[in-house]
Amino acid sequence: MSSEDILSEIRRDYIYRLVRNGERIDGRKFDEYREINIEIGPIERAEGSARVKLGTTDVLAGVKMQIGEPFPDTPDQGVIITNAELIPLASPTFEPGPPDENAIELARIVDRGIRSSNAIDLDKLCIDPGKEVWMVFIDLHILDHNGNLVDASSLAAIAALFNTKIPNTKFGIDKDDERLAINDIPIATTSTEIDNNFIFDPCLDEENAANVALTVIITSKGELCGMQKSGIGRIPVETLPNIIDSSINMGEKIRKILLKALENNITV
Amino acid sequence: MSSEDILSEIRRDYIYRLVRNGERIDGRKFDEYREINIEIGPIERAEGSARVKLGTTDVLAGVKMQIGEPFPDTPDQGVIITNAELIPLASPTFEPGPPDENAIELARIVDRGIRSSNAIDLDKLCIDPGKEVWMVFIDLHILDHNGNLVDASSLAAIAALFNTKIPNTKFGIDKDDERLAINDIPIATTSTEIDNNFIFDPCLDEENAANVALTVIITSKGELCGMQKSGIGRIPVETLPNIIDSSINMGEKIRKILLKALENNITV
Amino acid sequence: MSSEDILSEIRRDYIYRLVRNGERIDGRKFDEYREINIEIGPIERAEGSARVKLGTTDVLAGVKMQIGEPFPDTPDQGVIITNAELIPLASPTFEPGPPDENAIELARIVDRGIRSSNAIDLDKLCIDPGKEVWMVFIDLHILDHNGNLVDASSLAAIAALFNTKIPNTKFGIDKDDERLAINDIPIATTSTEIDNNFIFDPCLDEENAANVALTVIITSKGELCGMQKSGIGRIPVETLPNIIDSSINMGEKIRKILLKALENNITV
Amino acid sequence: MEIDEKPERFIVDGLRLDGRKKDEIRPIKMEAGVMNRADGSCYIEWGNNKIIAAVYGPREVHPRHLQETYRAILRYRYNMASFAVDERRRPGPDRRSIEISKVSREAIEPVLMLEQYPRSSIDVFVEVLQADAGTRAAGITAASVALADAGIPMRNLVSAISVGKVDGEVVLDLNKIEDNFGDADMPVAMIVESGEVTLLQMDGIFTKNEFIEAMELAKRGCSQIYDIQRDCLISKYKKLDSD
Amino acid sequence: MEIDEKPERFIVDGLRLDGRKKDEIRPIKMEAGVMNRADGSCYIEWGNNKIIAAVYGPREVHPRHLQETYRAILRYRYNMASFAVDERRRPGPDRRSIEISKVSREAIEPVLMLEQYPRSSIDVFVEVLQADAGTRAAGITAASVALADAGIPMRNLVSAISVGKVDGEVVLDLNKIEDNFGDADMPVAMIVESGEVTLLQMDGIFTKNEFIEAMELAKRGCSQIYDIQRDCLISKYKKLDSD
Amino acid sequence: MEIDEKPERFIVDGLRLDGRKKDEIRPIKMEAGVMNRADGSCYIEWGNNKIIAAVYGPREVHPRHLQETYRAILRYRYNMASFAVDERRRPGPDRRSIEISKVSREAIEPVLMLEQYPRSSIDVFVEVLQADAGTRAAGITAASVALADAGIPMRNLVSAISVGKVDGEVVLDLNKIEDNFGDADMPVAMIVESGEVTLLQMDGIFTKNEFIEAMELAKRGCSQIYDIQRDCLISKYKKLDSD
Repeated sequence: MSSEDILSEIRRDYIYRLVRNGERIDGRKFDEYREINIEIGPIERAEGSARVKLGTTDVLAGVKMQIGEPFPDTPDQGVIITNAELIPLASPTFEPGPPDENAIELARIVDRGIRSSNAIDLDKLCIDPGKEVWMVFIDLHILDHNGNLVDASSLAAIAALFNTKIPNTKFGIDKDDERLAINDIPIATTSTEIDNNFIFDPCLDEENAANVALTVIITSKGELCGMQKSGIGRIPVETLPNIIDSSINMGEKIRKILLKALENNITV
Repeated sequence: MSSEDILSEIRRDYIYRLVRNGERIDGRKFDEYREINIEIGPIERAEGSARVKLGTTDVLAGVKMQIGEPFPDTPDQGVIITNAELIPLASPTFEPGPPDENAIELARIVDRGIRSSNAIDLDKLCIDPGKEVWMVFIDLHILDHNGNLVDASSLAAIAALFNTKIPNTKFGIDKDDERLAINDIPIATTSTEIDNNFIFDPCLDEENAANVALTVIITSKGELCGMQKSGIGRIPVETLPNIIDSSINMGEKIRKILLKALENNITV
Repeated sequence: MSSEDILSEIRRDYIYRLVRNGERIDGRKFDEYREINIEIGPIERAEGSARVKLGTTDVLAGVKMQIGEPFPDTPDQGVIITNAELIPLASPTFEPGPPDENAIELARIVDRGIRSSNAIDLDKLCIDPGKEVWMVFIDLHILDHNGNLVDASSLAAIAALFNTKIPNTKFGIDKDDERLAINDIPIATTSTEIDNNFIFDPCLDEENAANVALTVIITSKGELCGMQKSGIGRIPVETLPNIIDSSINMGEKIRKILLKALENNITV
Repeated sequence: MEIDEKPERFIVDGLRLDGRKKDEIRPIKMEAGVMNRADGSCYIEWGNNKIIAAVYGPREVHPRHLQETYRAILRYRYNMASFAVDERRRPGPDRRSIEISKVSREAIEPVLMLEQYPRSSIDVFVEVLQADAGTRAAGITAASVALADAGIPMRNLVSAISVGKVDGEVVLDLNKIEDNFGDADMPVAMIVESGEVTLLQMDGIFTKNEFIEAMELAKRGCSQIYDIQRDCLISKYKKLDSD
Repeated sequence: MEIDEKPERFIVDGLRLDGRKKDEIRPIKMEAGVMNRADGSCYIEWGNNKIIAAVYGPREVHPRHLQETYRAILRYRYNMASFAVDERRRPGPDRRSIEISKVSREAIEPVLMLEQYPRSSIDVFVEVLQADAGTRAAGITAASVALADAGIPMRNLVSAISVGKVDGEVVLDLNKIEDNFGDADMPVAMIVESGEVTLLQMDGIFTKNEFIEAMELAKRGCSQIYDIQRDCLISKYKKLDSD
Repeated sequence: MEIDEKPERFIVDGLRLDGRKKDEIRPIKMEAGVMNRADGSCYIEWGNNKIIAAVYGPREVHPRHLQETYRAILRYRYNMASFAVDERRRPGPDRRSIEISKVSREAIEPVLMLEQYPRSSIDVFVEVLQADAGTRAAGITAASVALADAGIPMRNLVSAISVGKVDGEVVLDLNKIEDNFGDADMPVAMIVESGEVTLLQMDGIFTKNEFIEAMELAKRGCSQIYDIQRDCLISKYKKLDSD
């Protein structure tokens, strides 16, 4: 075992001991998030953008729109493409190259929440049925990875969409630029299992100490619009209802934080 | 030398000794094929399909058709694209990834037989000259590799083409779906050199023991419509006429087996 | 240190000692080029071609033209695409595979000279504004690498362009094939720093011994139309004017050699 | 191109369009030990899904730097033949199959005793030859049997199935049209004995109560799948005995 | 798509279209130590450029065969976010970013004491979050500060800026429209103290005299950039002290 | 785009369209030792084919895991310049060149004494600068000379040529239009001395008798090629002597 492995073993034991006593390394409660910081529209050149910090986890979401062809089976709907880049700037464990399975899983979970909740009204993104529709590219640029990328990325994505203006004029469409219509605010809430407890918004050390994470995405109405178990652990069926209760609760709180950030942004 | 190499050396010697006595490890004659098993149409979702077993060698061919643009130099002809996947399920020596030189060679030999024999009437696959033609994708999925993939794949390909229906209705062409017209039945026959004898339908051990293989593809009329020498061995010129005689003979026999399988399939 | 490293260290010392005495390994002056050999049009099948030898450095440039779409921001201009292949035939240090950073840098420097000098009149390459323009592919095939690929490649590229005929008839355009109009003859001149001296047209040993190279590209009017510092060395600002004077001087001489080669070619 | 359309109703008179009840699974055929070269294998037909799972290992790891000192690594490759779906897909992994491979590996790994084979690999290959809905659950189910067939030490089998929602009702084992046009899809893998979930994904919309109902249905479904897996392995061994 | 057009004139009454004088640089904000995971970092806003540079190392080299026995290797990755420019770019390196990464690495390497860390690597990552003109110069400038912030031994800072020509006149620090439609662009990196150039590229047309004038301007520009870099590092250390 | 068309007849009054007889080869120029860096090389002009073959080795194998303990490995890369054919081809290997590289390697390997250089590699690079028909045969022919020029121990030279069928008649050394529109094409490589075939491919249609006739023609063709190869090597050594 390398000295690094031993250190991480000690750290792991410490985290487990704390959790057994109802505590966490940074003093949070089991269902408490780190400080959430949402910056709306930092990238003026994008159609929409938002930067979200969960503690020191730092994600920048940019939205670009282009005109393209619809899929043959949905000729009158716009297209969403979600992509995540785990750039090596964000963590010593990220390597340059095409997205690996973790980046792909991350992008697909974020995508699932937006799609299942119908957050974007795809019908309104049709320009010429069967021929031209808006393509909405949601690009997640992970800047600093200190745990719980899923919740930070999901939040950055929906915040960026709220900030998005359809670039009609840039593409020669005879209409003013207009806000992208947003129907719902899906919020991803991720918890991780340590000593049979599910603790929310794990920081990186907690994430590494745990074997399994569960993401539950919550609509504005408090419904589930996406789930993903990740990691090699097992989840007892009977624990699921409690996790979901907490997720619904957390989703509500985070949504309020987002709405406040959007409000502040508009008034400024 | 690893113990595995030694074992294979012993195995090789054994095969050579047998052949010197006119025998083969599984008791076959030099120009005898393993049991040929042809299942027509196992993949209902494909336009055509066939699964061929040569002993335990197991190949699944699927045919899909799409509408695409013709090549500029043949504006009124359909397009054939043949692809082979040596998926790692089929052999411990196959690795995931894009087709390597063996997969490419395999696909190109199969393709050569179909193309040179004019098995498919490409003129009939033109929809709108210069603009729209049928593209026939022949995909070879190797499931179990126990030697002589070339003959098994070639047989699976032509069997699948026989089973193919042009999906007119699916692509909005105002015609009933119709059988793909097949003009010829090219049969690939491969033999491998062991101790100056050419033995047909080599099993994997024989294939590994030999240095050189020769594939001869035979049309329904008994002509040659494709050849490929494969492997680092040398073939004395004077042995070629005999090999070709055997190939013509074998081609005839295998073609009958295929026709019988097709007949059984139709009556069912 | 490997014996090869030691050898190259000794070689390096030798080169430095020579330069300190105002000499070079092959007896040239600091601003003297190796023998320049230009063959015009060796590849009849290309629209234009030229093969340039700088001593034993050997580069073949081929120009092919195709009809394609213009870029959206220059709807009435043709397109230049420059590509360099450092094929493993040319040097034991070149490996097969997609262009690496050295091949990309080389292609981009050559491209820069042609583009900045407006050597090709892109406006004349428009066929149907916004829809069809000529695409000029300049492909650099490095055959023997003995130093100073930049100057050899740049010279081969412009020589090949001079030799280029627009293939109107081949693409069904109702005009005779005609010479590509060339407005300028940019000449790249590269020098490399050894012991604070900048020596031109470095051979491979000199290139390896030096830390930094500077390419200055010179138009027919004696202006600068491209520069590139390459390598990890530093260049004192005050040395630049002298280098540029030499480059302007060298550019003039090389341009004459090219013009002579073109003249000889036409009279033949 | 003609596209299947969303039916007006998915459930008529308590029966689904293919005649099943809401908690009924599609017909399943499963056979172990079907491949010659692989160390273990399983062929499954589940509805119109046709899938082969094969296992190689424990074996030496290539490339070597992937080796782990104290345990075997598990690799899982979910792949679809290019002719398995209506529109030909380009061969090779896409984003969907990469995600499925990851979550399937994580669904299987909990039951394997990887610490018994340090420095080696266990490789699971799942080939979807024809795809109906529910291929990842069918793949995991078959992979689990193929691992047992290969004699890889396992604490338990993993059984998987999908539950979903159509016409506002929770149903078991979605077929293709229910999957394409339904309101929710939730693939679940479980260790039936312990009631532990090893795969859980969901898209579409569930209320909390629907989720609980769906999970209950999934549990019962997995239990049926488990019985089929066990029978398949028993008949394999019986066949071996009688050979 | 609407395309920005070349303005009739770039300089009116001695002032550029954004109100700057010919030798005036755009507003710059620079902050060191902004990232948590990286060993050193710097965020820079330069005009409308928004760029993060981060440094990891000295650290072990992967893959191992890239190790050098007597020195550290320097790697430099210039990357642009897909949303950084007007038209979305596909993620991943293109030919332009590969060339910029190479010349930027060669611009930084002369000041690093790589021989102090045999067998290790120092990795510089420059992420362009929003691109105006001059991203490579801004990236090198920020990378230099990030390296200092990481405590990598350096002989000096490297400072970079672009000079160019518009309306036939040599100007400092091109903005986007000047870069797109101007007559020449020349990014320069320097060690200000020694007056040595570590990056020099040029496209467009310069006479020799214009080049000399441009180089003079670049020198003065780099000197200003150097002051901003130094101030940024000082305020970082002050902040550390006061914490 | 204008496309060459199939001529009405390929053979008129016993002569082919380029004036050759049925068993006549195109003009060939061959020169060994033409490259400076490579250990051995050969430039060939064969009809309008222009091809360089170069050899490096025996040399250390990279990457190391490709090494073989008891013999050298042979690598063979057939590549076509993007401007070598009428329509520009994208640089890099395609399926055709990968197959040609494989069968060409297998055509050359039988004459090499690879066991003399364990753990090393011999690398053959064939660059088609301009392509007429018969590039693989010309490449093998040139590669064989380049290997001899590099001093690689060989049991024999390999000589190659293509035979085919036009207007129902078997002809030697197809040119481009015969290759594109003819009835059959069969590239053959041989060890002339022993009468052994080391490359044999065929497409199109041959009866058995036509095949036998074609093979006879190929033998005679290879024999002529062999003489040219030998002369080329002799004049190389003569030149060395006289230098």
